[in-house]
Amino acid sequence: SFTQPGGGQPGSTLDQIKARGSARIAIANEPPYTQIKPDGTVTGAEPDVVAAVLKRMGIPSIEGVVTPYESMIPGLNANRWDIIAAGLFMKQSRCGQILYSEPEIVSTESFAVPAGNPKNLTSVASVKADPAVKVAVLPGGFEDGALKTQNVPAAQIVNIPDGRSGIEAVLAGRADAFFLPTLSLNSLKADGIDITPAIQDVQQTGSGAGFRKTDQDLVNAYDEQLRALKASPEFDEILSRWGFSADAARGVTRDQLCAVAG
Amino acid sequence: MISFSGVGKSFGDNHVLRELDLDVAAGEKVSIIGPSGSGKTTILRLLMTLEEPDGGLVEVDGEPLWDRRGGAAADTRGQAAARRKIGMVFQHFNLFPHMTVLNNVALAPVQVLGMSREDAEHRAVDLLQMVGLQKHLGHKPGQLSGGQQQRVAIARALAMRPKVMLFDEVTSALDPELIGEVLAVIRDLAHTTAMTMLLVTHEMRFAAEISDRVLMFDSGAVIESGPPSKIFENPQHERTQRFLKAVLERK
Amino acid sequence: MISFSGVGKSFGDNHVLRELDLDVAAGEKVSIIGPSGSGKTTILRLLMTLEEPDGGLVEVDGEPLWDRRGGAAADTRGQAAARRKIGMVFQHFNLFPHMTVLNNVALAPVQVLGMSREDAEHRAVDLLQMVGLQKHLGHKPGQLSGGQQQRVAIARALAMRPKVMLFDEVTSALDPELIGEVLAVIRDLAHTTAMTMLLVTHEMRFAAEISDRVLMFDSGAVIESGPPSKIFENPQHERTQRFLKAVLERK
Amino acid sequence: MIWDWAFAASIVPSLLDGLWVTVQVTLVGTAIALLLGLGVAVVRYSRVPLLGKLFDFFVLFVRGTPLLVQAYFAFYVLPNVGVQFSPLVTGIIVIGINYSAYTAEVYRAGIQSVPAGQWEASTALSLSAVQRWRFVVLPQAVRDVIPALGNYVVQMFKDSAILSAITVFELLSHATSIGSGSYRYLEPLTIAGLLFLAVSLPAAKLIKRLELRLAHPR
Amino acid sequence: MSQILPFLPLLLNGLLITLALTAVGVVITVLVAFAAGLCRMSRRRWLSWPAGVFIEIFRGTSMLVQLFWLFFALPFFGVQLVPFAAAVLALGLNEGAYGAEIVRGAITALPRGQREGAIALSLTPYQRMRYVILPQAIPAMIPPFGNVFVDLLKNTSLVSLVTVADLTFRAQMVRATTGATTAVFGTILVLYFVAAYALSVGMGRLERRMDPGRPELRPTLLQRLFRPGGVVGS
Ligand SMILES: Nc1ncnc2c1ncn2[C@@H]1O[C@H](COP(=O)(O)OP(=O)(O)OP(=O)(O)O)[C@@H](O)[C@H]1O
Ligand SMILES: Nc1ncnc2c1ncn2[C@@H]1O[C@H](COP(=O)(O)OP(=O)(O)OP(=O)(O)O)[C@@H](O)[C@H]1O
Ligand SMILES: [Mg+2]
Ligand SMILES: [Mg+2]
Repeated sequence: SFTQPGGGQPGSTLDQIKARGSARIAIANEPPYTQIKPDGTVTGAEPDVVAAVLKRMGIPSIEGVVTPYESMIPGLNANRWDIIAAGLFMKQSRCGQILYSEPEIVSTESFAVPAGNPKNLTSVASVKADPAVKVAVLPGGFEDGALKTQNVPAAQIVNIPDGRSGIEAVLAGRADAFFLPTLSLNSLKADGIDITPAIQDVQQTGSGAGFRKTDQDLVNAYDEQLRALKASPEFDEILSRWGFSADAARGVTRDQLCAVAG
Repeated sequence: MISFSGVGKSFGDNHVLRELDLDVAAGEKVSIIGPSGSGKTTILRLLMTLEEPDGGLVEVDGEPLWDRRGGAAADTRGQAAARRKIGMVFQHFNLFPHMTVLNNVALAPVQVLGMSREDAEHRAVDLLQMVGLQKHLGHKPGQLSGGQQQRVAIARALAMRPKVMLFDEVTSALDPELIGEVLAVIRDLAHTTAMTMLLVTHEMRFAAEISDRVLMFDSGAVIESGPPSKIFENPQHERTQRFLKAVLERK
Repeated sequence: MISFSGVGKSFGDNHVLRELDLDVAAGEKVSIIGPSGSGKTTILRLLMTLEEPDGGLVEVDGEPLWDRRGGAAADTRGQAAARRKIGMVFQHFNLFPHMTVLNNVALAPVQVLGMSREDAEHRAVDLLQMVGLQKHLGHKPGQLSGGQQQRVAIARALAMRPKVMLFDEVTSALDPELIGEVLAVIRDLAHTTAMTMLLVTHEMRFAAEISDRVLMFDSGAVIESGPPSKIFENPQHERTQRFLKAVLERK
Repeated sequence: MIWDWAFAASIVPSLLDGLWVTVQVTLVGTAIALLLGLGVAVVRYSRVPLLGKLFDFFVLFVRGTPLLVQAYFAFYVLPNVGVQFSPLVTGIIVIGINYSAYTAEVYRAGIQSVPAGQWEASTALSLSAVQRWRFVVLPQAVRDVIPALGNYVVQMFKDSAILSAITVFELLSHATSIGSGSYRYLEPLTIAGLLFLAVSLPAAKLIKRLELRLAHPR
Repeated sequence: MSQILPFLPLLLNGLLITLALTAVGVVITVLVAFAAGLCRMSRRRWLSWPAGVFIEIFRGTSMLVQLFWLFFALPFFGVQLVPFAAAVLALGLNEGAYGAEIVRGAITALPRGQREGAIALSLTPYQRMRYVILPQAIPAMIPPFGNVFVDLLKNTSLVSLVTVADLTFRAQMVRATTGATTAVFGTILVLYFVAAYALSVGMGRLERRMDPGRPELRPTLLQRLFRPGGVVGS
């Protein structure tokens, strides 16, 4: 029908990806969450989990599409990809727009700051305290939303297009801090940059695979296999490979994470 | 062969033709003279369907070419057939510069009359021979003199075997020494064929020599008409006298 | 005032001037005549530094304008001063179309001579009055006739107070009825000022009337020279005779 | 999921803010392009020894590479060598320099159309090189090419959307940013397109009129 | 530079995509340009009017907006194009709108007498176009189309913003992974420049091929029409 996203093709997304034997996943090329290898294949914590679950569902391959965070949900709704597997953190507004699987990754947030942290930025509150401080974020990312829900003035927020640019922005003095998940910052770390301990005044958060609202059947099938995977040591093996804690992911539910403000 | 009745044509406020009536018999050679802007070219362009009249009826060989009596919208379906009986030679030749002389002449017979390429080229060669250009078959128009180009244009029009030929000041874009060769070809046509000919010209001597009838035009109307002897030697109308005096003095 | 010695100039293979020697005294009025392509314009353009000679020496008022004796590279440093003594009027006027008549005349005095705007405009008005154009100060050149434009061009050249004036066929781009007004201005200058004048022209009668000396040019060399009475009434050289005959017949 | 009028209305003010940035980028970028292009054209035309050749290559290179990649290069690489501007300033400079390569060609056409007689008359009046350009050649050359320059201004206005890729917060960035907050792209993108049209269509018409006016003066 | 060596195949793959986009884009551009340009010139309002609207819209908005719109908004109208298709369509429609004006300009620049000469020979509108108008207009279109094609090549870089893995997209990826910013962007600037240069050289060749020995022929014809009677020796 005309008004349905992806109206061109018949059948549910679940049927389609089963028939194709492959699913299109949106990623951001932001290690350790998502990464593209020199040969073009997709990896990273979340794609590896998604690939493992899909394999259990009988879908052998995934096909990564690199896209900015801000385009992920519009692109999902426009049927540009079938699943978001980018470490797109759950929060109220997103859970209202798309369906999430049960949590796959839980993580903390940190600032990347110039070595020695000259402005002593350790919390969102410390950013708000000094109007001269500028914080770089990926527009549409979780951190962007976290700053906005805590009413950090727009003038203090610097948009940068990708993680590498964030580090460069801090090195170049274009921003005083770059706000990103701790593990992402660790993988981007460069000379002259310090990574702060986890920021305490943002809620702990995590991500799952994201699906279109019309794909409840796909989510159900996915969750069933995800539960099985999380119960197996394979899950520990995948998450620890990328520096995440499997137990932390087992310790939270979708409903908890979807309650995060923003 | 050609008949205009009550034909009017305006460009904006400029009423170029007013209720024009005009008949040309089959085989007749008619010259049209008159001052600049009097509507001479417009008559030929109406016949060639390059302009549309505002009212009146134009017929060619008994078939309606334009029927806008009472200002009705023209029915252009039958037009193609009537037009096909007419050939026209323009002041500026309008040859196709990207084609050889031979192809200029052979194009329409193949495309419009459906002749075979071979027949059309044979005929084109004959015609080009007639106008004295058999040596230039493979040349492009840009390589020819103006007089030669105009002769190609005549051959091109003849290739469609028209019953009516229109000539619009075909020598006025030519250098004086090239005019003669073109007039010679037309004179030949006038004397040896039964084609109806309508000739707009400022070459009074030539008009006198080949025409059966001369029409003096002014402000979109025929103000005097008759055999050349009468018009040129004994014009009645004051405007004609004045016009002829001016033209002859200019020479 | 002006002296050419051993000056040569070629365009590619075309040797336009060959070892030309020529002297013009201060205040002398010299007309240059000769067939097309004989190098008349080239002489004026060399003086105006619009062309560079290939060899020889050109001096103006004792200062070297071009020194390429032995083919040495020209030293152009002193040139500006020598050139400033010369004014030129072109065949096609070359007025600045985007400026008013007044500004055309006042521009160079302000910019080059460093006159105040006020003084320059006063002088421009005087000059334009002299050439009969005081009514057109605020007009753009495009609004004037050719003859008027050429008179503005003369005023513009005079505004620089040149010691030498060059005129290159200044009437040949004009309609016949406008030539008189321009010649009248030049005649006036010739009779009332002490300026040195070099005049390339095809107006033989005019040349005879105003010149102290006439030079007949052919193929880049002076083939005959003398007072107008001698050149026009009693030319010695066969080429001069032939040339004058052709020019006078053409009229 | 199809068009939502209330939502569309609610985002218009934000998009207008973006349009204003786009207009500013265009205005400043135009100023750079017009001046720099003029300089490049004059230097090339005067055959200034080394600089002339350099500018020849500049024009060739800038016209042969994408604006987006030029913007990336300036945005990501220049800070490494100590050249540091905000994204907005970087964007304006990049687009200004990019278009100067095009305006330089336009000016060149204008300069070439000034008749040789004008140059010669300037020599005959002993005008210096600077005076010649300033009073005689450029006024005539520029006047003829104003419509062509105008077309490039409109083009720049549209191309400035490319600067969204280096986070210049112009019209298109506003649209995608609204998209990221509301998870809807249909309305912001469509309205952004209409806003582009709303400026560029009248501007193009204006230039057409100007062109006719200049072609038939008075 | 050595950092990006392992990624060179990835970049070259991107270059290949860029060239493919250009090639397909050129085809679409030409088709769109002729269709829209000819319709625009039609005397039938139902042909000329939509063509005019199309041309104004695609020339009046940013190429990038068109690309985003085709990619993210069009699916809501039930048209789901794969990214490559959306990309070449945006490129082709945008550049085609410019090309339409080139087609129209080249045809209207022909002397009126050519059309009239063809009418006087009773050629049908199609035959007039095919044998008289286009053979003369097309050679005149080649240089401006050359500019449009170079523009198209450069604009392919924009498709990286909607996930098509062209040269620029790959460059961003390699840069994000290696941090070798200068080397990556320097490399692709050169690659684009070489490609654009080759394209314009190719168009120059084509221009000379299409017009053998013609350079002095067409101007003399025009001159002839305005300064008639001149004999052009050969
Ligand atoms: N397409 C046109 N649009 C407007 N006016 C036109 C057009 N064609 C002709 N006219 C006007 O119609 C009038 C008659 O034109 P026409 O060409 O028939 O004159 P003519 O008698 O052939 O003159 P000439 O001897 O100068 O060729 C003129 O006033 C002319 O300006
Ligand atoms: N810039 C140039 N390049 C090449 N040849 C030139 C140039 N200027 C002049 N010539 C050639 O130099 C020769 C002399 O030219 P010049 O203009 O001095 O002749 P002239 O005596 O003034 O003729 P005319 O009476 O036609 O003006 C001519 O053969 C001309 O073709
Ligand atoms: Mg006529
Ligand atoms: Mg001369």
